[in-house]
Amino acid sequence: MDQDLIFSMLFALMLATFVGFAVIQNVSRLLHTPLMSLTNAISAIAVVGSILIAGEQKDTFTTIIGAIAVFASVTNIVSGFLITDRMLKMFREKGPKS
Amino acid sequence: MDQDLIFSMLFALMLATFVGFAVIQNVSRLLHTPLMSLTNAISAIAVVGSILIAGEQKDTFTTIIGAIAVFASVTNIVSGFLITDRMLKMFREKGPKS
Amino acid sequence: MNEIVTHLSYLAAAALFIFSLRWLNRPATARRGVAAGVAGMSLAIFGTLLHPEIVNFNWIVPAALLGIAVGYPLSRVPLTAVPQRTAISHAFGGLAAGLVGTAKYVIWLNEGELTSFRAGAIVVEVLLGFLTFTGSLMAAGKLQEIIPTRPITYRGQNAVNLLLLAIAIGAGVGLILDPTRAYLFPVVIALSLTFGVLLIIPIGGADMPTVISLLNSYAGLAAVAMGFVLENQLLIIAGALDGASGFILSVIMCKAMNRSFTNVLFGAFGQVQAAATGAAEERVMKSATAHDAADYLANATRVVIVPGYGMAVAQAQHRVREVYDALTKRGIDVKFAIHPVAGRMPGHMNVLLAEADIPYSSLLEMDEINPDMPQCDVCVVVGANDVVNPAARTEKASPIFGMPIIDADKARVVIAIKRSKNPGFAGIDNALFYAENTVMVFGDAKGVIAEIATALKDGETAAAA
Amino acid sequence: MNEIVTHLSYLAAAALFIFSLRWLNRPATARRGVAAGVAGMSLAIFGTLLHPEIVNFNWIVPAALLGIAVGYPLSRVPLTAVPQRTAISHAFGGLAAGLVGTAKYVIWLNEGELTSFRAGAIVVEVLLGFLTFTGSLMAAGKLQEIIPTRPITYRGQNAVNLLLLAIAIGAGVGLILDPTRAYLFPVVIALSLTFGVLLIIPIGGADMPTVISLLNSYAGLAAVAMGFVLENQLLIIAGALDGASGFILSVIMCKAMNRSFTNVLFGAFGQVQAAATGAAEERVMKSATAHDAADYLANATRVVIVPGYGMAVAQAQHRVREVYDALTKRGIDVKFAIHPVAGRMPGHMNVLLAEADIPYSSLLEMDEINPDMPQCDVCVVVGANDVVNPAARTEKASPIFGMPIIDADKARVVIAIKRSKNPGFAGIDNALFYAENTVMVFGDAKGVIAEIATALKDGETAAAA
Ligand SMILES: NC(=O)c1ccc[n+]([C@@H]2O[C@H](COP(=O)([O-])OP(=O)(O)OC[C@H]3O[C@@H](n4cnc5c(N)ncnc54)[C@H](OP(=O)(O)O)[C@@H]3O)[C@@H](O)[C@H]2O)c1
Ligand SMILES: NC(=O)c1ccc[n+]([C@@H]2O[C@H](COP(=O)([O-])OP(=O)(O)OC[C@H]3O[C@@H](n4cnc5c(N)ncnc54)[C@H](OP(=O)(O)O)[C@@H]3O)[C@@H](O)[C@H]2O)c1
Repeated sequence: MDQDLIFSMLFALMLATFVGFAVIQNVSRLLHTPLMSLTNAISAIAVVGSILIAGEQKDTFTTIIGAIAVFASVTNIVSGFLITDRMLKMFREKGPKS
Repeated sequence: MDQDLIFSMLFALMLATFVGFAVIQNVSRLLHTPLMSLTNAISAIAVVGSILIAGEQKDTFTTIIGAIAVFASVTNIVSGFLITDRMLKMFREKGPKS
Repeated sequence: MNEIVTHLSYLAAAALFIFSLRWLNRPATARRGVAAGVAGMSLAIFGTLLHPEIVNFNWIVPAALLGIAVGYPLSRVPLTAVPQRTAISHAFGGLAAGLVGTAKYVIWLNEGELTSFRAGAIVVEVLLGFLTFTGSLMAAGKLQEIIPTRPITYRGQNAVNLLLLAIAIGAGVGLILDPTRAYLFPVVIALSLTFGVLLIIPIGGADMPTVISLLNSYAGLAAVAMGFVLENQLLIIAGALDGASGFILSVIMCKAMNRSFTNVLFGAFGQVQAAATGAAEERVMKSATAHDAADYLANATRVVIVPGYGMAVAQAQHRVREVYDALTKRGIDVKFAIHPVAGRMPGHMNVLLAEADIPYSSLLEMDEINPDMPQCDVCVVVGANDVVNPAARTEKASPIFGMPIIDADKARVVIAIKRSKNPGFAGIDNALFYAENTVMVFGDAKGVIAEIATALKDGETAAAA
Repeated sequence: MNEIVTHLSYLAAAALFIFSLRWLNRPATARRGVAAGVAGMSLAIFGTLLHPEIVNFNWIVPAALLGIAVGYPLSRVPLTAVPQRTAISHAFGGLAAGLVGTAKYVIWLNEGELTSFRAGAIVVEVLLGFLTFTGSLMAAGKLQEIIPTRPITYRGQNAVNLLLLAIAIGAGVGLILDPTRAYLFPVVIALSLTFGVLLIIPIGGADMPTVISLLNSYAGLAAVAMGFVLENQLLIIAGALDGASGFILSVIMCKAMNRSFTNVLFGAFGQVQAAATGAAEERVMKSATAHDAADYLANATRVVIVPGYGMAVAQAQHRVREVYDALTKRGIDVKFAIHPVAGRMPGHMNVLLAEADIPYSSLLEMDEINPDMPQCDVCVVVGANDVVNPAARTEKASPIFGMPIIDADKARVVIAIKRSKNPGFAGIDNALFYAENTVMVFGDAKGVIAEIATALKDGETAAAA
């Protein structure tokens, strides 16, 4: 695998880290719990790799563990996004009632 | 030139744009003039391309215009960084004197 | 052609993930953030399904359906269980990463396509993945109190861990030097699985939230490593975002507890439990009834409520809301003091109170409210303990010394609601509960608060009488 | 091996550039930012010089030395000339981009290595590069007033521009379809050069700062395009940072003037000059001496100074500093009101006042100071005009209507210092100067302020007498 590609990935990593820090630091403290579950769902991006393995079906062993990986990632995607939304639904701007 | 490389460059562009907006928006208004001259110096990164052209010396024509490009970029690097620093030297934290 | 579509959807997905986190910066746009995240994930999956290597979906579809079937209920857990759920999903994330890494190794080994770079990336991915897997399971266990929350330590613990680490690294290097040394691979897997367990064992339950965030960033890094394995930038970006988030959150928590990472990871925090509680019995607590509490409140003009983990356990937030309404209806000014590490997750209290429909305009952060505490007539401590423990200010010896706290003790009267004399998460005694101006109302937060609420509503309080 | 070093230094350079801009967020860390920038640039050059393709340095070194020789003096220009300098260096940047693109085209053409992608990237680079080149030169000319600052318009102007644009695009597409159509390349170059000129001609001098920022981002985009041509991520990143910066600054300026991009670019702003000034003569201005001004000041308790372009022209900032010292010594509270577009660049006034060693703690932004203006006893307008023109609030007809201004007119007494009855940059009349509570002190700002300063110091003012 050629250098240019390796380094272009390193560039992506470097930039994404900057973006990550910049963006996360602006997240309101109010929303740190939803933040945890959202990043949780996003990190389930591992689904990409899982699907490839489970789809290539090179051999039974890898296919099976690929399928397990798909299962695990999809679980995170579903639960992660749903629970985040569930929590956020609760945050509504409104003045104290009296 | 292969797709992967093209797209890895698009990724870099996308990420760098996010970084750019995030970072620049945090620059104090106080320093907008230095900001202009600093980005100015940074955009002189064109020097990289210029050096390659002037150094490869494929033919006289390209070598000459490459040299001109080197001249132009170096001018920006030198003047850009120097004037920025000159301006920033003026900003000193201090309570009003009486 | 297909390839270009895939590339484009990955590009868009990455951008959407960034917007997703960006929009989370304030409640107004937060839900749009979720939408962006979902869109991004869908695009990523769509783009992946276009890959020509995929021969059929016979395995993918059922696995995915199963995932949905398990994922949905996991998203409906009570908010008190959110930390455990988070830990479990980190475990799943780590598992996926580890498995994909393993599969890739096997495949490339058979096809003889292993380069040192690939082997190296896979080793990192597998190490982080499986370590996160077992580590998160342990953390979940401690939070659910299936596993003893006490830090478990033994002589030479660090020596053992270091040795294992050395072996793991050795095996990894071996694989990088000669990727075909297949026998080394299981070693790496076994070691990382053990490692996850050993790293968590010596950490007290009180530090699990910090550990979870840390595992969060490990999961992210595993995704990054996977990105290098699959030469996929989307994975790298999403992983980096996740890693940054987990890291920042754990730093915030450490700051809020005035502890260092090393102290959290190797400090065996919370052992002192027994010892500390022993001292508790001597001094006396003034105990009172919910009705007395209602009287105090009815006669106050400025009330501050300090919610803590106990409110979460008791699910008392809705009752608290009733008290809030009753008091504001009487024209009494009510504010909530939110400590950054109250509860078991960052922002835990905010979510609970938001669930109870309390406007977040009346939730104040520690730093905002502390200056006003001396002007506060009645401070109600609802199942909070460590975050209002004055020892953090005074007692150099205390394990929580230096941790910024909410100055509940500065209020004219303090009403503390908890079930017993037991200590809080940090397992240490709390002088506040013995203070002159403190009255204890023992009982389950939900019940007590409910009583107070009714007392206030029926107006059968000293004030109204 | 070399290649890896090059890659690594590019990676580090990119990171350093980001830190460089990050540290610019506050004065305390700003100079570190410059250091990081310099380090990044050095690394980038170092990494480039390692390229094996470079046969010798016979051309590079002299060209670089010449660049240093020209660059140094350019960095010593008076601060009033900074806008022109910036414009000129944008011109250089654009030129470099255009030339590199041209060279690459020629080289690849001869070597038959032109792909459609490369051709496309080159076309974009060349278009943006040369357009920035001539455009910036024009802008510099207008700022230096070598070229008439008035917008020059003629019938069918847009039609002509659109036609040229169409041809340019056509030629570009032609090149992408068949990169070997060499005859089209000069057409692209010629058109982009002309374009730069035509785009600036109809824009009034008052809008040059905005245009400069816009050209700044064009220069950035040209660098990005070059990155795609050379397959170099560092160029892409640096260019994107530059592009973002230029874009954000121009948006800020447009907002501060309550104008849209299209209005700035095609609005032919500032034509009304003659017409507007005509009206000026009728009403009367109250004129006074520097000495009177000193009296007003000596008897004030709250003074606000509104600096404008005139202070920059007159280089009066050091004298202003003397007045500031004299007044504060008398225990009078002095603040500076900084309008976002006072002067000719964003932050122009801040730099000048910083040069005069005035603590930036006493520089307030428009929004901070306006609420306090009614409490201000004396407001000294030093060579400011448009930014204190009440027409922006009241006269729908006025070209600056809706532009947020500093409410100088709300002060008890206004002292306006300028040389004549001439209008400001926007070329429109200013009611403030005819107002009841305004006295004009005509003369060069430097001289007038100096007189005031001496009057205050010698204490020969009504107050002290
Ligand atoms: N939030 C985070 O992100 C985070 C991260 C890391 C660590 N921590 C740690 O977690 C702790 C949080 O402090 P905290 O004050 O919120 O909680 P705490 O210190 O754990 O105290 C909770 C209190 O609530 C009481 N309680 C439990 N169940 C109850 C119920 N059903 N009804 C009424 N009272 C009940 C308990 O007393 P009884 O048993 O007598 O009822 C206990 O004293 C701190 O030590 C913090 O360092 C938090
Ligand atoms: N700052 C930016 O980024 C930016 C960007 C775009 C546009 N602009 C435009 O620039 C203008 C800035 O407004 P401004 O109020 O700062 O400046 P201005 O409106 O241009 O007014 C400057 C005034 O200073 C006076 N003056 C010039 N030389 C002087 C000297 N030597 N001594 C004393 N007075 C002198 C002039 O009157 P006399 O000739 O009678 O002396 C003139 O009325 C606005 O129209 C703004 O829209 C600024």
